[in-house]
Amino acid sequence: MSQGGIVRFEDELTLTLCGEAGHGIQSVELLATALLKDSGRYVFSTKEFMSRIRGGSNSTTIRVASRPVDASLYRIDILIPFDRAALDHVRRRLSPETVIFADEDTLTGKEIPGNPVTIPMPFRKTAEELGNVLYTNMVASGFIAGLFSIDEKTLAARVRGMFTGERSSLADVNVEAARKGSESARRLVGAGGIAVEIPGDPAVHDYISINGAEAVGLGALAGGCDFVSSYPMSPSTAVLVFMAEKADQFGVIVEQAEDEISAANMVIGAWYAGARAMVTTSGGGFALMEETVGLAGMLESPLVVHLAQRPGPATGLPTRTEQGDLNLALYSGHGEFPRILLAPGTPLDAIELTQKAFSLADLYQIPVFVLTDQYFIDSSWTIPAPRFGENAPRLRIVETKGDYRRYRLTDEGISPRGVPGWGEGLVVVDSDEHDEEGHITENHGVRVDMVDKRLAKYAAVRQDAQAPELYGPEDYDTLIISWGSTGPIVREALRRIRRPGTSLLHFRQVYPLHPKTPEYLGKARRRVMVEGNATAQFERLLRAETGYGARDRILKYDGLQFTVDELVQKFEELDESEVGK
Amino acid sequence: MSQGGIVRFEDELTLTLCGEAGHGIQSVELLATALLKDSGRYVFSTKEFMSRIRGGSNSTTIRVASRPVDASLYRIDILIPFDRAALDHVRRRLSPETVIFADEDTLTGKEIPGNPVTIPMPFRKTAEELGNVLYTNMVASGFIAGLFSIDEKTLAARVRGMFTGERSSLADVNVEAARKGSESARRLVGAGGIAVEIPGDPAVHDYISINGAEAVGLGALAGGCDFVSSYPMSPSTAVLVFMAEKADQFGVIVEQAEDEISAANMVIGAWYAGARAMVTTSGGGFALMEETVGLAGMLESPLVVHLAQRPGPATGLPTRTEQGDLNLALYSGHGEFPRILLAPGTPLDAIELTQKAFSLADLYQIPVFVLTDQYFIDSSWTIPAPRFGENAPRLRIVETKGDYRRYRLTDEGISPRGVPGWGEGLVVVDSDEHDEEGHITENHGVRVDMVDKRLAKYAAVRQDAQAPELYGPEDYDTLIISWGSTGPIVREALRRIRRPGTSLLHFRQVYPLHPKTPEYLGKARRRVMVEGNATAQFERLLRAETGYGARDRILKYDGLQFTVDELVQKFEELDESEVGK
Amino acid sequence: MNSGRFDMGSIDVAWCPGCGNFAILNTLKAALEEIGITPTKLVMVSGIGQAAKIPHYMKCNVFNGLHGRALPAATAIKAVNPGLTVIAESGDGDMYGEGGNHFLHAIRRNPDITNIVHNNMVYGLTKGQASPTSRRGFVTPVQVRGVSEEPFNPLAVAIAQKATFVARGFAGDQERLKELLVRAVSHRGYALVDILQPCVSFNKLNTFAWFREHTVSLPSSHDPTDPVEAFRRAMEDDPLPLGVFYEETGRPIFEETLGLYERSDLPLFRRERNMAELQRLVDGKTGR
Amino acid sequence: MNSGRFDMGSIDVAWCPGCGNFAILNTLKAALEEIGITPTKLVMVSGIGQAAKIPHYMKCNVFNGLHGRALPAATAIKAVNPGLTVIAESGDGDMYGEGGNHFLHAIRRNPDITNIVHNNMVYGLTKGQASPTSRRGFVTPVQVRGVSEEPFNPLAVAIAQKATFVARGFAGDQERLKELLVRAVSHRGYALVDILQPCVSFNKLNTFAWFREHTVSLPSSHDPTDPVEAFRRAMEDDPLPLGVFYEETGRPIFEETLGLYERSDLPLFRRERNMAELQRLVDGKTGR
Ligand SMILES: Cc1ncc(C[n+]2csc(CCOP(=O)(O)OP(=O)(O)O)c2C)c(N)n1
Ligand SMILES: Cc1ncc(C[n+]2csc(CCOP(=O)(O)OP(=O)(O)O)c2C)c(N)n1
Ligand code: SF4
Ligand code: SF4
Ligand SMILES: [Mg+2]
Ligand SMILES: [Mg+2]
Repeated sequence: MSQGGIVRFEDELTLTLCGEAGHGIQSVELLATALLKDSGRYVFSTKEFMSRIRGGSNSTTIRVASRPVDASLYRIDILIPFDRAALDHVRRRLSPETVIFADEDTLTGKEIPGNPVTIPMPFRKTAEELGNVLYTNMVASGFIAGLFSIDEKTLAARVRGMFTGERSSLADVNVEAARKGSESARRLVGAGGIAVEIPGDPAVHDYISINGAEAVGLGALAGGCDFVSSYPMSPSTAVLVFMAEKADQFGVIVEQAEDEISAANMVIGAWYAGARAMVTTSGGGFALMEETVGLAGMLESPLVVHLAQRPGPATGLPTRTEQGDLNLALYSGHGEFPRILLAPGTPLDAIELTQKAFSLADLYQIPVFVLTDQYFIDSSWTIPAPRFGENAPRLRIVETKGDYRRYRLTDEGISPRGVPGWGEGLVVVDSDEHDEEGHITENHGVRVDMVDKRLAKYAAVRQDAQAPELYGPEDYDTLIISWGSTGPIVREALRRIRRPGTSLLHFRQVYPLHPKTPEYLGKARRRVMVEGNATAQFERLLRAETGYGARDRILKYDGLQFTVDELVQKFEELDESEVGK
Repeated sequence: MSQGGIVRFEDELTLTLCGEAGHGIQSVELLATALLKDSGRYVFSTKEFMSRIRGGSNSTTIRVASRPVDASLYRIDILIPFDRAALDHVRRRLSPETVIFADEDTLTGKEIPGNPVTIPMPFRKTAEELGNVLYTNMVASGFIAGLFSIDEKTLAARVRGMFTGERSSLADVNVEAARKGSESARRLVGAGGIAVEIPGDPAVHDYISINGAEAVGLGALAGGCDFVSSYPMSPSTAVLVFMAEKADQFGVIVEQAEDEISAANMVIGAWYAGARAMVTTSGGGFALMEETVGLAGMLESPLVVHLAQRPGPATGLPTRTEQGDLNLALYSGHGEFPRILLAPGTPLDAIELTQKAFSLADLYQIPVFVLTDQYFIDSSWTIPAPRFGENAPRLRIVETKGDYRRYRLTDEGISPRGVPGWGEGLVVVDSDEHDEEGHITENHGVRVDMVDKRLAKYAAVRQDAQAPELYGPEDYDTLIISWGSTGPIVREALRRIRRPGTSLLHFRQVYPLHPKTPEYLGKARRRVMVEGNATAQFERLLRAETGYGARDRILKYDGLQFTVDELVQKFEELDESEVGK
Repeated sequence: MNSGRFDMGSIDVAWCPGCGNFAILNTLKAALEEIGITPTKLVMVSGIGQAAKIPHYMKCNVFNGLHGRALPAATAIKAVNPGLTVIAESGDGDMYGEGGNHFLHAIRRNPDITNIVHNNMVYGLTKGQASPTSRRGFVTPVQVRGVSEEPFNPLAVAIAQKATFVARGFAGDQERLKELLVRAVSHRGYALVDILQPCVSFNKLNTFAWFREHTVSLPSSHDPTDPVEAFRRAMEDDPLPLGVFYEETGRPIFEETLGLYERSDLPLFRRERNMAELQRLVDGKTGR
Repeated sequence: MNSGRFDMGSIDVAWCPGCGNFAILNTLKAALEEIGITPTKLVMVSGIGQAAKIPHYMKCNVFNGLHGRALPAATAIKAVNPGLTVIAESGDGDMYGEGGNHFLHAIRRNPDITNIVHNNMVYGLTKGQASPTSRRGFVTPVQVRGVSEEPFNPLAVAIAQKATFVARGFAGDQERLKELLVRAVSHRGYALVDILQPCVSFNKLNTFAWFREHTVSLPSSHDPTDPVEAFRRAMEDDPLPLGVFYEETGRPIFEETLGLYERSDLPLFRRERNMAELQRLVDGKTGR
């Protein structure tokens, strides 16, 4: 993209900011994405950060394009590092095509790997001149705005919007900082050193910026969620925070429990009494809820679990990403009972599937999982504003009669659910094996009936499953298989390689599998798994359920998400090494 | 077995006692099996009981034979019910071949199903005459001794042995009660009403009576176990009690924790400091330990879990049996790391495998599970006294040097394990991802190395796996497959049907599978799973690991164990329905 | 007492003859009847254990959950439908052992529920191991050398956490127990009633006779509004005082602090999500 | 203070500049040095959180386990090798929230360990939610209406459970903190030191200045052997008293009650199973 002195970006560019925790990279990201969206650009941004509050090196990558983007690149076009450690932190992603803007002292000294173009830019220096090094991020934000020729009025308005109430006294100086940054960028653009010609699209005005956590939260609200109890744990906390923010507005009870066990049991209690309740948690926290998942199984209680995956075992890498909890969720809880596992790959997926999780849980009276991961939760997309429709979801409960029996045996295994205090009946639920009334029993015949009743639900649950999505030709010989958050990344990589006969089968529901799954898998001569874990957990599930495994596995478990260009390379390596076999 | 008026038992007989909880059936079982063993008979006994302390209806079935027996029958030859409810409780097992001995009033009134032979016998009446209805069980014990022509001296000595110390004043009247029972039996035998001709075998003098809990406990002691922390839960508590009993004698720390989470974390702490530690638990209790299983995974801590299965979900049927926790153990804990699952079917298995669990955990520094179930824990066998050898097991730890690194990278993934306070090094372990020294890290390369290191152990673990046991011809076309506690039952059923071309493949190690497993499975034209659960969990595992599933499934999940005659019938039904297919 | 509105008729009760649980069951039914609670508006929440079976023996709504986990479920049930009377009732092992953390933190929330604990100083259902309240020296098949830990003191801990109602009763004194239960259920906020309950099968140490000998009423001079006095009394362990140790009125209850019932007292199951508001929320995020 | 035997040299410490944790780290190292502990004989046990990272910043044996689970591990480590000095150290969320049940019951066992809690009244590592000790009204991204629960009172609960050593320190007063730590580590039995620790990133309410204003030394007249007095002091919450609230000596410690160290003080890893004895056990069960 650098042509004879001038660096030109026509369709898209990937911009990375990096620096210490607590130095405001996140504000730059928020401000820059808002401004870029204002200017009609499509933005996808994602971050990786350490498990610490200050110091260390974190980075945020913003991909800006003239058409929708929903995945990120390993390659960096423009890098703005706030200190030298940060620069070194992303050094593997640099190439001669990369342009680095940074304070002079960040660029000097040790050699910079990858031979990038370096352009000194006084971010910190300007901030210090304005009286505080903390304005550095504002100077950088202004600089980005300038690069994209965003006018200074819009810039100033957005900055001012960030400093209201108690903080309004800080508005002026921050506007000034941004302005100075913008000025430097314009000067550079004016001088012809760089040209950013990524046109805006007016349609983007009806779009929203949304991150994974918000999408899950909106889905929950749309699903009628009115009770959340959880214990903080990265990366799931973001959903708890979202729900807490909206609690008063939408009438949601949000309670931080003393531990995960309490959270999960509160949620079961809440459903019992007539709420639509959810926990949001991550690996180790979810592991503590397993007995309670079994409780939901036995009580036939609806339960929605948002499980934001991070690398394990144990504490692992608390702020990193992985698709490592599939087995954990799939086999959680002791005893045998149905469950559903959904795995969104896009914000629209997350809204739709989380909303659906509530109606499925309510309908089948079983646990439903929404499996996301740190990557998904912390990434942000530009998407069309979702439409929710006018009809509020209805809770499937009945007014009980005097002879109400909570566990009445029915063909499909579903018994009408009553709640205490509505109707003349009594609602009796029991974690022991129980009879139709809900009272404890040790009758062996009743036991068998109840096991069969619970498992009978699978028939309908399977019919109701989300079909996997096929991208590419129907008459594929090679089938790439992905699930959850990797979907958009794999999709773009596949588009880029344009290899004939290769399609992608992407799963938004990982369990139970849609009945057509074996057919899809069976048609392929060669199957390639793409998973963010070390043991190909979804492949194992496919093999157990359909008999079809995969010959090739592309697995990643270093704590980071796949990127499009990385996958393109893997697909190409794969082709070479396996041609003709 | 009843031939023209006289009831004759030549090789074996199955005797069932039933009555309320708290009415001493267990004492009859203990006394009778001891006396029968003394007289050279082989005894297998098993029980089923309700989750209550008093009342209800429980039963114990004792199978007595002139050759080794290790499984039980559904059929009852002799029934001694202590009340009418108890008789009704076992009514399905009665037939015209059954002889019932009971107090007159138990036999009168409602008709008895199955048309059994009924012989009034004044057990309770005699007890009342001796001054207390509580002696009923002693009269019955004497009666059983009399049936087997056990001499009164031996009987009196055994009874006296039960009343020592504080209770010695009760010895005389109990001896008298037993004598009266014995007398009635002898009278009956003398009159030719019944003939029990099951010869004793002098070899049995070197045998011991042992139940599943004792076998697991002995295995643990043999494995060097010196620390047990657990929270009571049926049916696992029996092992905790056994270890507590032996604690002083063998220098074992036995601690009842405040909850399962504490128990499991104590055990990990204990291994860290140099103990050989174990938890004993059951379904729901184990579910609470899952996060800690992940901790063992990350710390590379040895861990031994005795998991005594019972029916779930949740509280389920607390005192019943099931093979329902295979998936739970297999996928417990979040994150990816190796583990081993052992599943004994006989007391010798349990001794050997539990002992082995400690050395495997110690060698590979991973969690090792011993999967039993309520049936196994509460059944009792006559087996040759095991020999332990003279060599105490050695803990695989090293004296640390100053530059000791707990997680030194090695080819096989195993790093020498030090303990704090021994040597000049420091032992640093961390539930976060860590470097070789054990200190927290977020380096992506180190992360990958550490995941690979942990998973690398699988290579050796697999090679070290217990081979499945083949019973029957090598050139089978039908392969019956079982695991854990059902083994001996399936084995006997198979012997009885004598169907050519049918063999049994029984697994004492269910994960990882021995490398020869696919070969065994692949050779069969038809595979039949026998499992004590509703969803064929082991079949699922076989399918995921080898690609081979089973065409037929014989599953039981009513809370009771399979019996030999029940399985014979299932095998026969199977044959008929599938002939020629 | 077999004709009250909470009676189940002739059912099979799994408790041992002579067990202290029967007295508690009967007294509770009488107390609830006296207060005038309706069975359809009562939810009995329990864990697992002998005591925890009590809801099955009463005509009412039942949530018989997991061992140790009655309090979180009860807190949530009350929060979701404050019109219900919610009682969380279980054994000492359940509430103070497995459920200890919930005991600590439920108190802090001060939900308007009653927490009744059958304290038999033993694990009954699992056949006689020590419970957190077992006294020193108590020998069991697991505690073969006798219990060496300091017994858990539920009343002192509850007072230390400022529980708004803290009382101890005795199953052998049904008259005063009923009085305590009436006060506890009527109390607005979290109320703890620890009930000394003889287990005739597994606790041969703390029998009816033992409890009679080792308990005493709190003096009428006792001031239940003084936490330090309450604590002093709670630390007395021979004889064990009976009565209301501590009571505080007027503290906000959990359900109130949620803000959800300020504008409407409808339980959650009668409410609907405001979809228009939700649409406005996302529309507000566009550039329009 | 950068030359002591517990120093790690120049390492990357993940705490925020100005955090109260630094003072605690330095004071602890100094206290341990004063007592004369050897790094190879010291085991620092922690959970997860900012405070829980402290073992990584000291030269010693480290068991950095799960969030909330330091106490069971520490209790076991000490029981298995009583020759080690064992300190369980973590944050307020870790010890009193997730780990609350272990806190309750570890105290009852009275193991000879020291339990140090960095009480910053907030969840630091997870970015500023309320902790059990957060004061009423504290607003956070999750507690948007402000904390409404009664704060957890670790000292009062520990005293109610008869912990044998109960103290409160302040990170801003290192001199007295060191004294407390020396006494706590030297104490034979379970010792709790709750340390008020300002979190400069997430707790803008309870700052260094706030703590200075809202704390006071226990009067020299305070009698630490009187539990009721100790409790009365522990209930005072503004100002918060600092010092040793309660101390009891001579109570048997957990390791002693196990019976394992009566005949030998060898740690478990130096012992061997008596196989002959085991053989005798089974042989005794035959008919011979
Ligand atoms: C998670 C879990 N752990 C253990 C058990 C086994 N269990 C059932 S009841 C019980 C203790 C009962 O004691 P307590 O609560 O005092 O009630 P009691 O029977 O004495 O009335 C235990 C340990 C269980 N059901 N679930
Ligand atoms: C089982 C589990 N739940 C939740 C978490 C997430 N988590 C890590 S630290 C922490 C709280 C930290 O607060 P505190 O213990 O007060 O320590 P601080 O950071 O304030 O020093 C939480 C909730 C976790 N690691 N494990
Ligand atoms: S075991 Fe004890 S507590 Fe349980 S019912 Fe029997 S006497 Fe009562
Ligand atoms: S977040 Fe708070 S507790 Fe953690 S290091 Fe920073 S200032 Fe200290
Ligand atoms: Mg109890
Ligand atoms: Mg904290």
